[in-house]
Amino acid sequence: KEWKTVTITLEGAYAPWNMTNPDGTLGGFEPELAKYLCDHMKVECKLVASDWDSMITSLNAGKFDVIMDALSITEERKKIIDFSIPYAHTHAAFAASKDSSYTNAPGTGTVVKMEPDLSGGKDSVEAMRTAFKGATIGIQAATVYAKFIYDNFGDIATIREYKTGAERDLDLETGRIDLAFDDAVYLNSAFEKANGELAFSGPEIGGTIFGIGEGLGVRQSDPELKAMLDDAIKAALADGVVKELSMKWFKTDVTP
Amino acid sequence: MWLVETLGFGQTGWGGLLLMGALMTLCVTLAALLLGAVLGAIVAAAKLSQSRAIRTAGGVYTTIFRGVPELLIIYLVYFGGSSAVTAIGAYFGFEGFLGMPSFIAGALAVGLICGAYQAEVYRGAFLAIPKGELEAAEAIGMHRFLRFRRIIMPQVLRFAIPGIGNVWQLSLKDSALVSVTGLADLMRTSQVAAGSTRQYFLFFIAGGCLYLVLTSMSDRLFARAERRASRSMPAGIGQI
Amino acid sequence: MAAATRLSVRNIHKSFGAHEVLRGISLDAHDGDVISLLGASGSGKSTFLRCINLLEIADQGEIVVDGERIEMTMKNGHAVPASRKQVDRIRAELGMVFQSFNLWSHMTILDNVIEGPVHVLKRPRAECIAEAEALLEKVGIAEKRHAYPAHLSGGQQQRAAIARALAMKPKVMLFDEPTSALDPELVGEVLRVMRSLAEEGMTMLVVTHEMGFARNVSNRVIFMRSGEIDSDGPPEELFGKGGSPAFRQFIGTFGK
Amino acid sequence: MAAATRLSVRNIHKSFGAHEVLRGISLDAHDGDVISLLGASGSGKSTFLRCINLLEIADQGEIVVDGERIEMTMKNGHAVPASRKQVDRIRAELGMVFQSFNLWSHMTILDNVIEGPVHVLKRPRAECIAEAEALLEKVGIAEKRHAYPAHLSGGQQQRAAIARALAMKPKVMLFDEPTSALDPELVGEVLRVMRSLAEEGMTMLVVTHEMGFARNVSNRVIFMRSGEIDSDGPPEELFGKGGSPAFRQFIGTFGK
Amino acid sequence: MDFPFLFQTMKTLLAALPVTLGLFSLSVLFGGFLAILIVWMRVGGNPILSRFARGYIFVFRGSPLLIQMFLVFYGLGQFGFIRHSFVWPALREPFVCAVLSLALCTAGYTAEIFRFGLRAVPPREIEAARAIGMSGFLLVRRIIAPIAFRHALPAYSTEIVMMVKSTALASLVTVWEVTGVAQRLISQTYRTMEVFLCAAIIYLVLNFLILQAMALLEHYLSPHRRAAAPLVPGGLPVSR
Ligand SMILES: Nc1ncnc2c1ncn2[C@@H]1O[C@H](COP(=O)(O)OP(=O)(O)OP(=O)(O)O)[C@@H](O)[C@H]1O
Ligand SMILES: Nc1ncnc2c1ncn2[C@@H]1O[C@H](COP(=O)(O)OP(=O)(O)OP(=O)(O)O)[C@@H](O)[C@H]1O
Ligand SMILES: [Mg+2]
Ligand SMILES: [Mg+2]
Repeated sequence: KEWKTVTITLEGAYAPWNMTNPDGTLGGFEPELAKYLCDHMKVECKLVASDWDSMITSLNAGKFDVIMDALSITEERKKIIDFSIPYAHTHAAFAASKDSSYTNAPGTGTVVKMEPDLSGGKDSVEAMRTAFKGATIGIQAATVYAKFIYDNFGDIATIREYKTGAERDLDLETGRIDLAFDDAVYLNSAFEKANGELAFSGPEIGGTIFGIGEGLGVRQSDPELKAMLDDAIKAALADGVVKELSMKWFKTDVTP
Repeated sequence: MWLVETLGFGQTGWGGLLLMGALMTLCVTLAALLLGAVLGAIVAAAKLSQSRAIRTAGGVYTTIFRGVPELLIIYLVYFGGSSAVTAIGAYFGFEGFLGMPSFIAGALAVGLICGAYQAEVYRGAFLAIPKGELEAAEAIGMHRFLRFRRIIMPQVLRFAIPGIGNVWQLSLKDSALVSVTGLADLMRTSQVAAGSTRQYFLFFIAGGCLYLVLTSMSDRLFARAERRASRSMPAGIGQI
Repeated sequence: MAAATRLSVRNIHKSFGAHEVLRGISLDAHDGDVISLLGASGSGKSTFLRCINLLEIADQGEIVVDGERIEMTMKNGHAVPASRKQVDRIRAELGMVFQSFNLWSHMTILDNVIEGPVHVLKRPRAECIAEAEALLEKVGIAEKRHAYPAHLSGGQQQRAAIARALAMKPKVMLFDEPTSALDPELVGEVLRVMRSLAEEGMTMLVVTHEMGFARNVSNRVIFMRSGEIDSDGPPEELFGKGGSPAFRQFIGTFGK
Repeated sequence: MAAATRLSVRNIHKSFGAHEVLRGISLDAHDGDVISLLGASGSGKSTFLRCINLLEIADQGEIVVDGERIEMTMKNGHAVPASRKQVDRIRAELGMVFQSFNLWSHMTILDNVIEGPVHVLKRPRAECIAEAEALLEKVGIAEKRHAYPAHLSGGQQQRAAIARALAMKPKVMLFDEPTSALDPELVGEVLRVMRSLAEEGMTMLVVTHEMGFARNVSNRVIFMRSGEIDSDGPPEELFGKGGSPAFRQFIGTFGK
Repeated sequence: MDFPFLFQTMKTLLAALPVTLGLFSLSVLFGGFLAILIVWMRVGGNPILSRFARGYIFVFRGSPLLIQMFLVFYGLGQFGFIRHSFVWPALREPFVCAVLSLALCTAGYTAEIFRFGLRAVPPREIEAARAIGMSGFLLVRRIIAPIAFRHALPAYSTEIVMMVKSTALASLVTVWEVTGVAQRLISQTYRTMEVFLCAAIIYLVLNFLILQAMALLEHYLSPHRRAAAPLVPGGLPVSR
């Protein structure tokens, strides 16, 4: 199959990965990266915004061809869609309100790399368990982070699941919860909005424990498209475009 | 100043997008209400029918479309409808996916639900018509359709106006769920704006206010219709 | 008895639950007949009229209007009219004035009166309005023609109901206590109208408690008792010395 | 005129829109008075009764029940009763039988009758039931006590309405055409009941088209015309040779 | 069909049913009381209260529940004085907030429904009650409320069913009821249709039972509308 035009979807409401400008156009890290990828593949790209909840179902129903929405590559998702190679890889971390008793847990400001079996970070997890005993931790439901928190903190803390990170952040500010655990890049941008009320607590967690990063989602019946996208991403990584855009939008390097 | 800028119509203002969203919500709801009126009348007639089978069919319709969560119905119509269209397309030799336009899918789904509610409204209104007045119509030999047109319909409308007003409000808000079909309605636009700017309260309140503007306009319309329709009524319950 | 038989009712039975209200009523009415139907309250007079135009379905019996027998079939163990068309046609020839008036509350008095002629008989509207106004004039409520039923006095509503029935120019009229809410002057007026209709050949069945009417206007009196016809005959005879003891007791002081 | 004045009405005016229905009616009723209110249909008889117990608020005038003046105040340019309590208390002493019966459709006949005694007068239920059954017996519908109003004949509904009003044992009764739907035998029966009530000292105001009643039962006859009292006097006098020409025309044949 | 998966899904969803039922019953209960209060204010004759009630109904009927719930849960916490007041321990709890916003919302709708019921009470029957000296609460309790409630019942049962479905929004405030759990399952397994179908069956059964109960209540409350004898089996005694 010849690909002349490709329709790429994103939510358009997940700043700074992707967002909508007041004039209705899409902006952010991903739209700019998409432009580079499409130029490289020499295809015409159409960016459309769509609802997060129905995104994967819609992809398989043929409503569009590619999902580019900070979609983590996971085993479950691989069962029903294909992924390109990752174009970003972010760390995860705890955030706390600055005036709470859970701030500045040991390791704040450092990065710990862990494998899925925790190897490489068992000590930091232990340290955090001691520091966060009795806290209420807010997480976004059905994320890779949820499983990590349940497995390692379920017995010492109260866990509350939110449908979106934004709602959880609001509760973190009002003090309904003491800690939030999420993507560090995402949290960083939340801190900006919170006027310095929030800060990281404990180390940033990297490595492969939360997967290999964020990739583009495509239908399993479109292997040619996947190959084209893989090529383009490799080129973008090699050109340093990803790093450049990352520094622009995230103020940190998310290159995998 | 900052508020005016964020919600205004300038370069950095979200006013235009929000208004477009409100317009989309209005269009989906209007289309759904019209479709629902037709379905509702048919289903109400079925539920009032002499035949037990037809009555049961009407009952099944209203139970399902009132009883199943709206979101699922929208999913079913949108994705189920698309696969049906695709299958039909394949039969005629079209390759690949054929979509059901988002607007049609959304309006169809909300219309199906709205039809179930309207059916109940019409049924209730029919039962409120004084029995004697129907007998009087029969007694001068009005045939069924004529009786329906001249005696039942005007009175059903009279009794149903507040109920239709209620259904309108419900549908206005059910239409917030059509965003899963990719339509940029008012609710989704508010959420997109909130997510893009992280001004959650600002945009949720703005969206809520726009909904209130929509309902206040329709409220006024329904109130006028109600006043007109109840000219012939005695004073009502007056002072309690 | 040379006049044609307009209405013929054979052996009508009707029960409400266990209560048998009509136990075999038969009756023949000819052109120009004015038949008074007398009987104690609750003796089934209204029910009988309602059975004739099929507002109640008799459990048993036969109704023939103008030589045409109303066909019945059985459905789910109940007798129902076989043809709706036939019923509608016959009903248009049977006028009815209800005991409780049953005016259409959403229409003005004038609209109530022209409704049947315009929409059932499909006659020109202007013509019907002219006739309706004449009728309303005749019963003395012309100035109320644009009022709604809820704003009329009891007697005014009753006269509107009479005008509505007459506007259909039926061949047979069924009156259910048409003068109950009227003052003596109006009673005289309405009786005059009815007498002139009888002279024009209309057949009338009148349920009444007005002995003056039964005696002076009707040419036949039927006295119902416990769902059966107790006495039947010309008024001179019944009010003279004919009629059963029950009838004599019923008319009480009036008979003396 | 030694008997106490039970009801005194002064100069009542009432308009519906531009139509002035009552133009200054005054009336005094004493213990045991039975006053017949005659008048053409639409002359304002029902409206007058409804003004007395404040179902319509008169535009002008004064009402005194049992020596107690009903206080009015102005509110938004309309006269309204000053004290609800007073109105309720007075209404409980004023019985009313409506022209259109107005039975409560969601209650059986028995429940209709005991409703007032049990819930307004707060009398023991068992006692009220016994009395109600006696009353229903008296008006001849005891066997219908568990039926709903919609399942009764016109005359039965009217008798139920009479029983309901009597069950309150009011000092003054307002009857609006209480025998319009009754057969002559029952009319005689009801008149007998009313006569015995009068003998027990109840004051009654009776709108009627029954000249026999006006002449034989009442001790005073009032003839209303165009919203004013046209003739007023004892029946012997009016039905004799008193009364205005209009009254003579009104009673028509009956007067002869 | 993957029956083991469906079975497992059903089991997971049913575990959340008590939460749904709790949200539903508490909010219908409190919403009902609140609605009565609001109707009383609305028709009671006091212009200030009436205006307030109108405003209340307008706002809570006119804006999406999603926004209301968001503002109640996340919005109230933004105010320091609320966070430091005695209500905070209660408002801190997601379940309390969910019930609160559901009840506030349904009260607006229910108030309108009850008001339409009031309008259907025959003025003549109210007059008859006034004439024997009934007024105020007694009149309402004995005559107006029974008739009005009977009239409002079809619309009210619709509203109750709506409430069952509205509880689905509570997952927004971290109360994980059936729909929320279903959505979580979907984002873990991506088997949208199967999971939603299971959820739909739960709601359908629940709502079917509720509608059936309401129909029974309707039947029980309207002996005066039925024919004297059970001669017309289930048929409509209005016209033939
Ligand atoms: N729908 C009904 N259900 C049950 N019983 C009924 C119904 N309609 C009438 N009845 C009963 O049937 C009997 C006859 O009623 P009908 O109305 O025919 O009396 P009627 O002769 O017209 O009396 P009236 O002179 O008081 O109007 C009454 O006892 C009444 O209670
Ligand atoms: N609610 C109303 N609105 C407007 N006009 C009304 C209203 N009620 C009564 N009227 C008018 O007032 C006049 C008097 O009515 P009322 O019912 O008092 O007459 P009535 O003397 O009782 O007559 P009847 O003997 O026919 O019952 C009538 O002309 C009627 O049309
Ligand atoms: Mg009758
Ligand atoms: Mg009157």
